[in-house]
Amino acid sequence: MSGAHEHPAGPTWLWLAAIPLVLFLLLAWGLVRQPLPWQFDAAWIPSLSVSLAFRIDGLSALMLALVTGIGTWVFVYASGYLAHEPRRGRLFAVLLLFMLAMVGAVSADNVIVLFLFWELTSLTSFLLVGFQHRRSHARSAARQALLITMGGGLALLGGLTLLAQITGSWTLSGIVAAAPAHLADARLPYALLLVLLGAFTKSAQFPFHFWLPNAMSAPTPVSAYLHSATMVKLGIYLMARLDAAFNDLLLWEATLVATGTVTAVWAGVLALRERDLKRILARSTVSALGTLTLLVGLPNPGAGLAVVTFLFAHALYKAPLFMVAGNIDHATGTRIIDHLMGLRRAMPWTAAVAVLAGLSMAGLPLSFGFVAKDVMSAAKAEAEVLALVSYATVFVNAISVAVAGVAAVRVFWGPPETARGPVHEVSWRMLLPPLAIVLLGMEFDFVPTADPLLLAAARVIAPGLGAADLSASYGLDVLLSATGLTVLVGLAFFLSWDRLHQRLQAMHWLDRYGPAATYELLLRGLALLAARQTRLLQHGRLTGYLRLALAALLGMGAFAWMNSDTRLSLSWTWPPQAWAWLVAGVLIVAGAGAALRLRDRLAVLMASGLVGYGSAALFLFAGAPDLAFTQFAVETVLVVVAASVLPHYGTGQARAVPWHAGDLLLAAAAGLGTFLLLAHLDGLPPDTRLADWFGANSLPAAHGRNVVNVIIVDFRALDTLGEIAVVAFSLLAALPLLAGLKRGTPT
Amino acid sequence: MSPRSTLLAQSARPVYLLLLTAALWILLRGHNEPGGGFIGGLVAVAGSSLLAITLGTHSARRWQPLPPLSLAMLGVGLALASGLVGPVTGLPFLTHVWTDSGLSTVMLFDLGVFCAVWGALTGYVYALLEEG
Amino acid sequence: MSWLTGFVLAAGAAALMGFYRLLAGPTRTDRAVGLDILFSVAIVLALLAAWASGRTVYLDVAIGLALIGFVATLAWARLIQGGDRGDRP
Amino acid sequence: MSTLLALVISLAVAAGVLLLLSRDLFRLIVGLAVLGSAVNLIVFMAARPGSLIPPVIESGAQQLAAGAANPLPQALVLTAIVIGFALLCFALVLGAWLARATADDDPDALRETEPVATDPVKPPQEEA
Amino acid sequence: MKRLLALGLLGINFLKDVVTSGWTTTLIILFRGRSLRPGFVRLAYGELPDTAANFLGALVTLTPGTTTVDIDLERREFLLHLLDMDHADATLDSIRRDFLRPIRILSGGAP
Amino acid sequence: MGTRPRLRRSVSLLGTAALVLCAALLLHAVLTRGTQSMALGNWPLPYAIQFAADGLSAALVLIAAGLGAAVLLVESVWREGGAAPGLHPLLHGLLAACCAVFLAADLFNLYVWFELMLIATLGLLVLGAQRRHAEAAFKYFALSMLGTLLMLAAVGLIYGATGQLNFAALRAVAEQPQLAAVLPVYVALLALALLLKAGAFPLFAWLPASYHTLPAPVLALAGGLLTKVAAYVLLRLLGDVFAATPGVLVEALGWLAVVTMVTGVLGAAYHWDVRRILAFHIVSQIGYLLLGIALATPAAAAGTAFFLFHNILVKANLFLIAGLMWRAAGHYDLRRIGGLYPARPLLALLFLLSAFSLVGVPPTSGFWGKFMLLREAFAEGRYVWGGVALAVGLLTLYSMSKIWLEGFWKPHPAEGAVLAAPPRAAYAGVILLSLLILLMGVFPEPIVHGVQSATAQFWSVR
Amino acid sequence: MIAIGWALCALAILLLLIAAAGILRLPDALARQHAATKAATLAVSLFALGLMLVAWGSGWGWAWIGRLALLVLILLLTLPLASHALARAGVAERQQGA
Ligand code: NA
Ligand code: NA
Repeated sequence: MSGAHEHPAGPTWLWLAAIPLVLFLLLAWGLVRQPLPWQFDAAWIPSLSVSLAFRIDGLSALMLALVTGIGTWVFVYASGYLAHEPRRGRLFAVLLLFMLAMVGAVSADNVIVLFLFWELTSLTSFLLVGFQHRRSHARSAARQALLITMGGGLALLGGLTLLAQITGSWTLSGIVAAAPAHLADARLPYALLLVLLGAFTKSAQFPFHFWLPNAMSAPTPVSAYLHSATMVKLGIYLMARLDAAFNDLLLWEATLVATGTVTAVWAGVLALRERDLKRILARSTVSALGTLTLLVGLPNPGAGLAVVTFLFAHALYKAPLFMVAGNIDHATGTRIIDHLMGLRRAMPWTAAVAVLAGLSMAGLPLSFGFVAKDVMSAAKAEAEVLALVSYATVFVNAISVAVAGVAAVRVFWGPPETARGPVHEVSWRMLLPPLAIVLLGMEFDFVPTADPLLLAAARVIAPGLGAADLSASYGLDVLLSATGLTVLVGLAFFLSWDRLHQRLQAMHWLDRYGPAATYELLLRGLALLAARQTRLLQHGRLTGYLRLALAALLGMGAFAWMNSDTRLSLSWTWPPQAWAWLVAGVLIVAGAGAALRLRDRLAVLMASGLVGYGSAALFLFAGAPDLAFTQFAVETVLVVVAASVLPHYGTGQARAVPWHAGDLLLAAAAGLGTFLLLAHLDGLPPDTRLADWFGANSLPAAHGRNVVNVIIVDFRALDTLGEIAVVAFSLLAALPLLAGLKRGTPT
Repeated sequence: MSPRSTLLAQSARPVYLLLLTAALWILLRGHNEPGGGFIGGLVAVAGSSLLAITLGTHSARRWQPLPPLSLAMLGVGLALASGLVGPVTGLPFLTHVWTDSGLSTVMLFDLGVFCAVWGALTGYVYALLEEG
Repeated sequence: MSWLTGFVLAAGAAALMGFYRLLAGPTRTDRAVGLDILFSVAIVLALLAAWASGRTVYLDVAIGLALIGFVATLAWARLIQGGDRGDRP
Repeated sequence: MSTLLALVISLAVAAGVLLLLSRDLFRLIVGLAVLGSAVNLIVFMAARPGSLIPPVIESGAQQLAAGAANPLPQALVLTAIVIGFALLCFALVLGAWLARATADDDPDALRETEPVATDPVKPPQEEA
Repeated sequence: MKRLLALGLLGINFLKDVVTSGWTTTLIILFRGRSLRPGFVRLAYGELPDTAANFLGALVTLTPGTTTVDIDLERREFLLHLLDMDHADATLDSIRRDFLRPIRILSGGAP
Repeated sequence: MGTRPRLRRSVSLLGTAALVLCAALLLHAVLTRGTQSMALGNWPLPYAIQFAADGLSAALVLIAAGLGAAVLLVESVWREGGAAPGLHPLLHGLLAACCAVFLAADLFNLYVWFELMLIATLGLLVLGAQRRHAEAAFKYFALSMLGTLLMLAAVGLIYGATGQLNFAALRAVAEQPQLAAVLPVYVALLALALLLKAGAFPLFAWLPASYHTLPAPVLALAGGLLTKVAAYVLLRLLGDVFAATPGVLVEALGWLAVVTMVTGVLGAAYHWDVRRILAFHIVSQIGYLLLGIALATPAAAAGTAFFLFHNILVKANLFLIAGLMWRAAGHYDLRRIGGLYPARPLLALLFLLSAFSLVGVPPTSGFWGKFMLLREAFAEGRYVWGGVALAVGLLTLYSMSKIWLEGFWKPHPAEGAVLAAPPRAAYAGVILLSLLILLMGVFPEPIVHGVQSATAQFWSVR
Repeated sequence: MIAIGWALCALAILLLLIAAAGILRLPDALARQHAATKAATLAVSLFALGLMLVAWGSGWGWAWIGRLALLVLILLLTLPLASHALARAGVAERQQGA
């Protein structure tokens, strides 16, 4: 990636940035011209109540602004970053597809349409993470991201479907509107847990957080765009959107607050274990996502504002920081912070961006201060829990100060690394985007251009939010007091980074027992389970297959028998022809039994032929001369065929029947089952309407006296047509085998 | 003992002709008495097998109108064709038609059955008997 | 039990004896011989069915049996004469 | 009456099952043939056999005599017999081919398409 | 005319032999069983067209107690299997007398 | 026969084209004029054998015909394992039998067509005339025969109990109270036979033992159609003809479906041969179909039908794609191939589409089928069934990603391996099917509406 | 006439039983072959003759008599072939065994 091999230039694809730019401008123009929300609805699959329903309110607009705004700069950055990448065309195509998917996901109102775009972002993310697919690490990271986010996506589908069925609406707005009336529905907790599973996986919440750092094997523009600024926020977005409906639900609040807190803290700790700059940033992103989840979970309206503000701010500083990491990687060929020192002279512009973004990151607590105050005042009874949460936020915040220090200070200051060759600043296309984004972020801090949008977004989450709350949140005193504490702790973390790192790195049990290890364990377990099942069910032994199939058929047949109203009826009348049946029956049974006892194959064949001869004899005394004749003739021709095929079966002796007890049991069960079925049939009165009609119409209408034959060639001639097709095809099918036998040595 | 029996060799052809005659007879009267295409076909197979066993498959093939597979396919084709008379006249598939002289597509159909059985099964018999 | 029934049972007894030969061998020719008598029994049974039902259709079955039954015996004889390949490929 | 036939058919089915599981290629096919015959008899039982009068309209009569056997199951069984026979012929040839190619008559030795698993995660490679 | 007579004679002889040797065979089965001594004999048939030889072989086979195993057209002899070797000569005599002679006449040869 | 392969291929292709045309006309007739029925031989019903085409069966005939056309198109350039004269007749026989099953409204006639399917498949299996082909055919035969015999016995018993074979007549008779109590055992036997033919747990051993030995185009047709035909018949019989089957049996079917789904994907997870992986996924997908049947509502029947359409096309397409992978990379074993993504991007794209359709990612055809089933499972309170269906989707994703990672992304294990170019016409067949899949995914409304109205009367007795 | 027919039939059945006993009692395959093919087939023919008489006496007509005569003819025509083939098989098998 560091440009060791120069590739022919080709198109830079810089112009692609115009697409998000145009979309961004359209959005801005729209926001000025047209009050929110904007709605669009077109029929798609009315039979499934799936319509192309889109609804853009404040929250959607905020997300759209991020997606298209940051998207514009990411495309510019990528055109520089990938200038030497020969297959960048594909990457740009997927990136563009991703952007469109994001646009769709955050504007969709119909839950199925939302799900569609949601999955599309997972898919494109998969392709982008695996861009360096020649490396096995990239492949497995891509697969991990795919399995976790799409797995969560499936849960989301289940959850959304349930939600829709509970509320009777297939649109998000409809669900949010109708939900309060259905809070007592017993299905609701499951629906919400499923939805949250989807959101948590997408937004890398504990215990699904580990895919995000691994996804850093994607090229940096992708990391900056998908895995920090936009896609990972999709889960937050969905939770925030549903929060208006489920805010008062304890389950909702508890799950979100707990998960968010654990994620934020844990990711902060893990950030300290990393040496790779991008992975450090990724951990801190997870931490920020945890904070966002926690904020969504908090019940008071102010938290809603905090969510949107933090979400917005995070995107504006984290994307530039990723680009900084990318620039360093690009220039030096490494991202390991131990090898990165004093780069500020070689890369002054990058250093400047890093400092500005780091400041923003460290100076963020405006939202936290706000939250802390609001939380303390709003909730009184649950003081201890919430106190814990607020301690956690201080810790998390301090970590982000430390991370900002690492990214913005540590790598640029200090003595330059001498072991490496000369390092040059990167091209303008890789400098301008982070600089622009970070400056934009500062502009929003000082000039509240974005305030209306943020407020509109916050009101989607917390409809009760008043205009006053916004200004209150910017109270300088709170800001300062909170900042003071966190900066102090953060500074301590920053200074003791290496010592903390070594201490944490030594805790190998974290690698062994963490969720990431669990994921690997599950994958291995799946393979082992599959192997075990294969040995059990696909062992390759035909007799075993037959045994299992017979046992299953018998068992399931018995189940059906038990569960239906069956009665047995055995009649023991003994008409004269029954003596003939007895003779035939003895032949049948004796033949079948002898086939078991005999060893000479020829004799086995003869004995089994008796079953046919016996049947024919039976037919003779049951008014079926045609059948008897056919059966006799078939047995005769069978003898001819079998006698000519028998020599191919090797020695004349067949294997002795092993007489396994289990097989005997199966056979006995099969026999008993047959007997019961026939006895059952005997109890039913025969319905001869078809036979009567055939008998009455055979001669007058079909000109034949032999009713069986008339049925065969006329009344049910189609059966016969199929049957002779089977006969003819049986020869056709056997031709290759016959040819092989004729050659003498089949291969 | 001579390797081949002259008694069997000499009686095979007349008996074959007898069997074939019987087969055709069974085929033709099957509509009114026991018999029909299947049984007729099976009897013909027995006849051809007799020839193949006693005189070899070469003469058995010579005494059959078509090679086995072709005969079998012709049989299926005949049966299909007899069924197509209906659709041509706007009636459902397999609607049989009778002429005043007693001829009918039923006979064609049954002949198809006969040929299919005769062809397919003799195909097996010949191929198996003439190995190596 | 009528006379016809007696005939049927007697034919059945003959069939069983043939079946015993089939089972006991010891040579393959013995088995074929055992099977051959079953043809005769079958024809007798067809005749008995005709007699019992008063229908000639069963006579046709008997004729058909007589026509093709011996072909099976010829096939067995050929197999026995040809013998087993014995050797495995 | 039908108890007798039911008993006969059941015994044939039991024997067929044992043949099927007897671990001999040829006996397995024979077992299927026996089962096939038994099933044909089951279908035939649908007619509640009992009449000796064949379903053939006597000369002079215009329709089938009352009390004649039910012709429909007979037609069905006839079709089934011929189909089963065609399949049996194919099976006998297939079995012979396999017996010669594998020089074995154990159906459980047919392992070329499903080789024995050795490695629990990555099964053995095979030629294709 | 002579041939017609021969044919009639042959038919009568055949029926007679079927009945008598049928009876002998029945007795053999019923009373001699295991102590029986079956065996092979050769019977030269002399001047006779091939078809007639085959016909004779078939007739011999039809008669209980004797079966034609082989007809050697080169050496003009039958290989017969006899159920009862103890009366082999009588059996061969009756074959020559009852069957061979009329068939010679039938096929146009000297008796 | 056998001497002029080009003529044979042309005739064969023309025949399929004619079949497609007829099927399209039939579907058109059904859509404009309602259910089409033909009493064969012009005898009155229920005495004659009936062919009946409602929206469901007509659509299936069209899909089968289209699949046949695509497969024959691919076959025309394939030449795997030499030119076998029996191939085209057998393929046509198989296709004809499948179409006949879709149309037949007569129990015994159904059995006959299943037999034709069986023998045609056996013929196709042994065409290669190698040992593995014969082994596959033998296992297929031995196990399938159990199903065939059971089916015949059940048909006989049902006739014996009801005196009827025609579907409409059976439907009328089965509702009679004295039969409603005793018929279910026989119907259950018939269902068991069909479950074996469909490859349900634990009756599927024949499938992974045999399918992978077929040449790719044949495999596409067999893998696409065979088990699905049985599933269709099961839907038709349980949902339409014998809708009064007791709930406990139908519920048992649902649990069987669940186990089938799981064992299918687990079986696939073990394997590294693309065809084997896909073969086991057939089993898993059959589980979905059985689930849809077991839900026993018209909406679930509609979902089952949609899933059926989708699955036939996607499965066949994936097998064709596997064939193309083999042509390009030289092997079916994922451990021996690689590098297809950079070398054959079009193939990669086509695979992704079908793979994600199999997983059920929107907006592919597979999603709508799964969604319809999931929705109905939840609506019926079958949360475990629906949940397992979702989880199995994840495991399907696992297998598909394995193929993608190993076959497409991973570099080819042989240093400097040059990938071959599969024939263009083969691509044409795959693209044709892919377009259908895409179309079904993006514009599903007509099909959804169609299956909903075709199955509106299903399970009406319950 | 009917009575004679009956008697012939009874005799034929007896002969059939004796033939069957023959294949149990006679010493080797070739000897048993005599009983199975000839004795049994002749017994069948005799039965057919008996039935012919019964049919004649009962006035069942030529449909019966003609068919039965045809049966006897066919039996006499095919019997030597089966018997001859079996004998050859027996001899061949004996030679193989030696
Ligand atoms: Na909240
Ligand atoms: Na809130």
